[in-house]
Amino acid sequence: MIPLLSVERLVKHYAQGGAFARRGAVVKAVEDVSFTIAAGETLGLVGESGSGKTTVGRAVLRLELPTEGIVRFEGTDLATLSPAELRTLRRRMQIVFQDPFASLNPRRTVGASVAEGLEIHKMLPKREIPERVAELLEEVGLDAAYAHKYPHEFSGGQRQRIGIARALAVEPSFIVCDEPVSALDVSVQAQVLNLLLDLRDARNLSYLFIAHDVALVRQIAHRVAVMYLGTIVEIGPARTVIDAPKHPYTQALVSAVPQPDPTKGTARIVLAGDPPSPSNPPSGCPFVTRCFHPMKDSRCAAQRPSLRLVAGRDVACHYAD
Amino acid sequence: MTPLLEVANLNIFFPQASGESTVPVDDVSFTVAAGELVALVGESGCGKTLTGLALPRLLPRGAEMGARTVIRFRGTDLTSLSESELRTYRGRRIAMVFQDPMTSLNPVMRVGAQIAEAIHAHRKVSKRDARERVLALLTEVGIADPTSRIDAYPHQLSGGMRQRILIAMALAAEPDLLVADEPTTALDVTIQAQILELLDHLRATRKLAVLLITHDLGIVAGRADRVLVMYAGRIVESAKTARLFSHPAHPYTRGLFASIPRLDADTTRLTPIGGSVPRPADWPTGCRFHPRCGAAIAHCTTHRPPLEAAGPDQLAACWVTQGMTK
Amino acid sequence: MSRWMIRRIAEAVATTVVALLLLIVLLHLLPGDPLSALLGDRGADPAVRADLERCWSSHRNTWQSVTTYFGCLARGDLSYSLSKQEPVLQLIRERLGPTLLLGGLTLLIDFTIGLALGVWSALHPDTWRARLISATTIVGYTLPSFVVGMLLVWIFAIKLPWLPTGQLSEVTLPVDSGAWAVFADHIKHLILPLTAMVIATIAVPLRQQRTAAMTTAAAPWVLAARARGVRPFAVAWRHCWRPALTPIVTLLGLWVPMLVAGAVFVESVFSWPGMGSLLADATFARDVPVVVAAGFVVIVVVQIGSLLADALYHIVDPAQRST
Amino acid sequence: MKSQRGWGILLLGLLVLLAVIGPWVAPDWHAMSDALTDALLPPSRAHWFGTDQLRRDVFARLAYGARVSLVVATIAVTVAAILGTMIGLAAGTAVGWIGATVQRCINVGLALPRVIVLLVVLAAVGLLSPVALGIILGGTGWPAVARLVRGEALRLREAPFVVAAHALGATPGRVVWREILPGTMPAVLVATTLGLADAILLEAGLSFIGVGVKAPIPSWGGMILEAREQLTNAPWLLIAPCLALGLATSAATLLGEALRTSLQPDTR
Repeated sequence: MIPLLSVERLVKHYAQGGAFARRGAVVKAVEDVSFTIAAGETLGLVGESGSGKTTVGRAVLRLELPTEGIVRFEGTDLATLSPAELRTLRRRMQIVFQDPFASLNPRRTVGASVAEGLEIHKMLPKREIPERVAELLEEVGLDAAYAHKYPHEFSGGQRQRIGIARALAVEPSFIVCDEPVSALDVSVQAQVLNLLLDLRDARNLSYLFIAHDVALVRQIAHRVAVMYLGTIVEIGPARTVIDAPKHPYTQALVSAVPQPDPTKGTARIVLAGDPPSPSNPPSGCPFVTRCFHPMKDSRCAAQRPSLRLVAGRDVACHYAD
Repeated sequence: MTPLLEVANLNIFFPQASGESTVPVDDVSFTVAAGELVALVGESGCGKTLTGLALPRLLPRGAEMGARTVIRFRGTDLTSLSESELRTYRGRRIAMVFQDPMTSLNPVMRVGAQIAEAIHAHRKVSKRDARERVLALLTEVGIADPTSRIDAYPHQLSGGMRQRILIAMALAAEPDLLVADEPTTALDVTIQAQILELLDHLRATRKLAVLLITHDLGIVAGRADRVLVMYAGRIVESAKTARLFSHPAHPYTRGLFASIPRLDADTTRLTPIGGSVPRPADWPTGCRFHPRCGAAIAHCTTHRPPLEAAGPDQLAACWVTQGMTK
Repeated sequence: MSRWMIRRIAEAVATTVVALLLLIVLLHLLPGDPLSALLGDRGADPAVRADLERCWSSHRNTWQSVTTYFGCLARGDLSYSLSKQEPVLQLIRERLGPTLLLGGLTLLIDFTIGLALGVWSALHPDTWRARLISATTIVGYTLPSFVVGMLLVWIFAIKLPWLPTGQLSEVTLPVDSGAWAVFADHIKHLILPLTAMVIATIAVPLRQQRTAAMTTAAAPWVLAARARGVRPFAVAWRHCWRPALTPIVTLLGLWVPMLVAGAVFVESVFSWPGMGSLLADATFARDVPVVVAAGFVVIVVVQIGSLLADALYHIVDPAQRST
Repeated sequence: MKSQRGWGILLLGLLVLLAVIGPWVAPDWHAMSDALTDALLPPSRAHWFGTDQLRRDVFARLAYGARVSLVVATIAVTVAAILGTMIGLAAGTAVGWIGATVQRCINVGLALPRVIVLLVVLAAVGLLSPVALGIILGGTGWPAVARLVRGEALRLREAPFVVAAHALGATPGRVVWREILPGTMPAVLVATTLGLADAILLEAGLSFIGVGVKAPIPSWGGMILEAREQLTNAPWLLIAPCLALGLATSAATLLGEALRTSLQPDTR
């Protein structure tokens, strides 16, 4: 069966500075990332800032051109599409952003923002649009009358719902959720998370769910990919990976999640130092500079480990078992 | 035992031209004992940051404190002190660490000089001694290679290192109380773990009292001695940490726990609190949580619940937990 | 640093050349033939015409005219003034000094007193003094420099005849006057034009500095400094003023070109023998060779000014310095 | 801030009023009185602001000058706003070398002192009609607008709501037209209002040095130039045009500053 989305050996490098800049450092944001997402499946993409997870999300939608690699949506290589064909395909793949304040045009009404996709793809006759917008607003748990208001009249959680309604308008089958709840208050996060779950079930949606919070991803994702310095270090079923991580970085990441339970005094792994700069990554294993694995040796510094199957998930570590 | 810090009836309000004023912090009272770690937990806009700023009286322009407010530090009421007297408390007795390490450091000043400033502000020391002292502080907060970092500018350091610098700066004048306002929120999880470990270590070695202001119940667990839960400008629950996590009394506290994804959860769905956090300008009457509360009764909409015992070492401001029924 | 400097200088040279190129092309795009238009009835003298044709031509195409003029420039030949009957280079040599003196002093005052007042009013926003400063700068900003100059002349030279109305020095000053007398005479002539220039230009740096200082005064690091007990003066100096200097210096480069307009009009009011009044007079006389050459020199001076501003920016901003 | 805007609108309204009906109310602006004694009269009931050395009514010239000033400045800011917005948008939204090249052009435009370009053009073509002068002023005023628009466009280009429009399948043209351009408009409006003051000042300045509006059309700058000759014996000639100029520029500045404050996003 063809997966809904497949990403093969995705690479994204940025030149630092503008078009006329002198030859400068190259930021290696994404290095050789591959994964697939099936229809109705949610893949969680976890990593810290600078790990390249947002870049992967944008490159998958071709909002940024990959340096190398192939992104296939329903079997079609996106790179082979003309700009017009790509725009047509955009109906099928959408994005929800992190910042609920910047993700809506402050000068347009909520209704106009939600209707934008309907207009672009001429999905409905003009006079039927307001009715559809009202339905969409109600589907995400908002009052239909809000269509005439402006974004600044809403709270963060409400704005995030509006952003979701805008994405749903074009009836996509796949949505990139780029940290959709991390800017929200704790008590509101759960509301939006539940909404995304309900929509997934009702519309058989697939998500690429980008987040830095492992516990959150465990809650919503079927499978999880852990990124470090532009590469996937561990990928597999969400609970398998998070409940018993095999890559040292995943182990540290999971153990660092603050858990609201004082009785569970698990041993914390505190990594030393900062992640290296993506413009100057270490040769060999990207995690070698902070790795605490007892068997770490010169091979780790010299040779980049590739993903291999260990205990039901793929791990990029020479010594994981 | 007299507490190190005693805050009573803290009221902070912004007088408006129209005569009415918003009251982002409303009648907050608590104490911090020497060496104790008290956590002040709440969501954005609940008044927890203003409460922290009020302690060394660093409120923003336009904010005023109520006449009944008492902030007693080691027996001295800080509300009665002049600006220059306060300066001998700021940094020296009560030090602060802020949320954003990117903007809390002066970008055009070397980090060593900024730490030394905190030493010079309170002691007469020679430049050389101050530099020695700064180097020792940098070592203490875990900065590798302090001799090369002391002359760095903030932009040359990572977020985690800048937060260490801010902590070194706070420790420079040997304070008794550290007010840490969301000290790890802007940091990545693995760096957050480093900073929390550092705070634990410093507290143990220096016998430092800490008021930890945060929205994250996760970092409070297993770290704080006591927890104060704030909602809409008021303290709604206060308890020993273990008690709060095992038996949360206030519906808001319970709602918060149910909203947090946990690593050991079996279900996929969370149980959120409905509605959204109100803004200070439109805070509800009575119990301010009542519009979002599943247990609310008619009495809650009109009468403000007092903070009363709800269990051992536990206070909660809720009519329902206090035995009132429909 | 040095690599950056070389790049920046190359950029300034390129900008200057392109700017001059644009001016010359613009001249050729305008209706009419520049040479015969500017010669008018003065074109009778074949010697003058020949002198002019070295650099200006009526019968060549745009590209040839550009190369001809740039060739002249390369030889250090700025052509011949029709109205003053003098080589342009000679004129500019005489006029550059007074302009640099007036402009430089204006810049100096704007960027010392102006910045100091800006910071002061940022730190004391609700006082009557700050409001007075603010009101005065609005008046200075909105009144044209030449109006300010005229009013000054009317008050201090005509109603109260304390100061001379213009020129660089008194023609009646005895030739054998001592150095001190000559100096005092220069100062007396400088006061009114300088005052007019400062009043007309100080508002921009002052207001920008005030805005910048108000922004930094609200910065978290200022709160952090107060929280560690730093003295108010040190907070104002090290944590408000120093960081607020960076955005000001970036604006300095943009601001120098604006000074030119002030110079043209103020110098005209006071018959100050500088580049500004030279440009104004030459334009009035439609003396194109002088206007283009003087304009070119002004552009070069402005470019040098921006260059220095950028270098200064690199010095005050550590984030720039390390790249 | 409200009061600032109010004052700005009031003053500007007064000037427009002066420009529209002033020349109807006042005597003919170029009529010279026959009586030789009518030269350089101080203000009186018959001549509100006195008469000049050519025995013309100063109020009439002032009112007609307002027309000239406003026409020149309005044309100038309109031309500058349109050119600046187009060029700034191109620099801010075009990718790769095109955007970078347009940006270089803006930088050259900014480095060229506006007055120098104007003087070169005026030296070549001589005195101009108000409309032509306005167009030329506008043609030199665009770089400041373009710089602002480019900055706004660069900022907006990265804004999530613009990325969202791309993701919805909007064409690049639609994104620029519907999402980016409206976002730059407040900045353009502020720059245009402030630019009005600059244009009024420049026109007056050029007329003051005798290279602006074609004589004998009255212009405030030209009137100040004429007043300069009579400074010792008829100082009132100076007051009226200076006052008018000051009012015009402060009206535009007040309005611009008020707009800047009220249109700043996120302060609402």
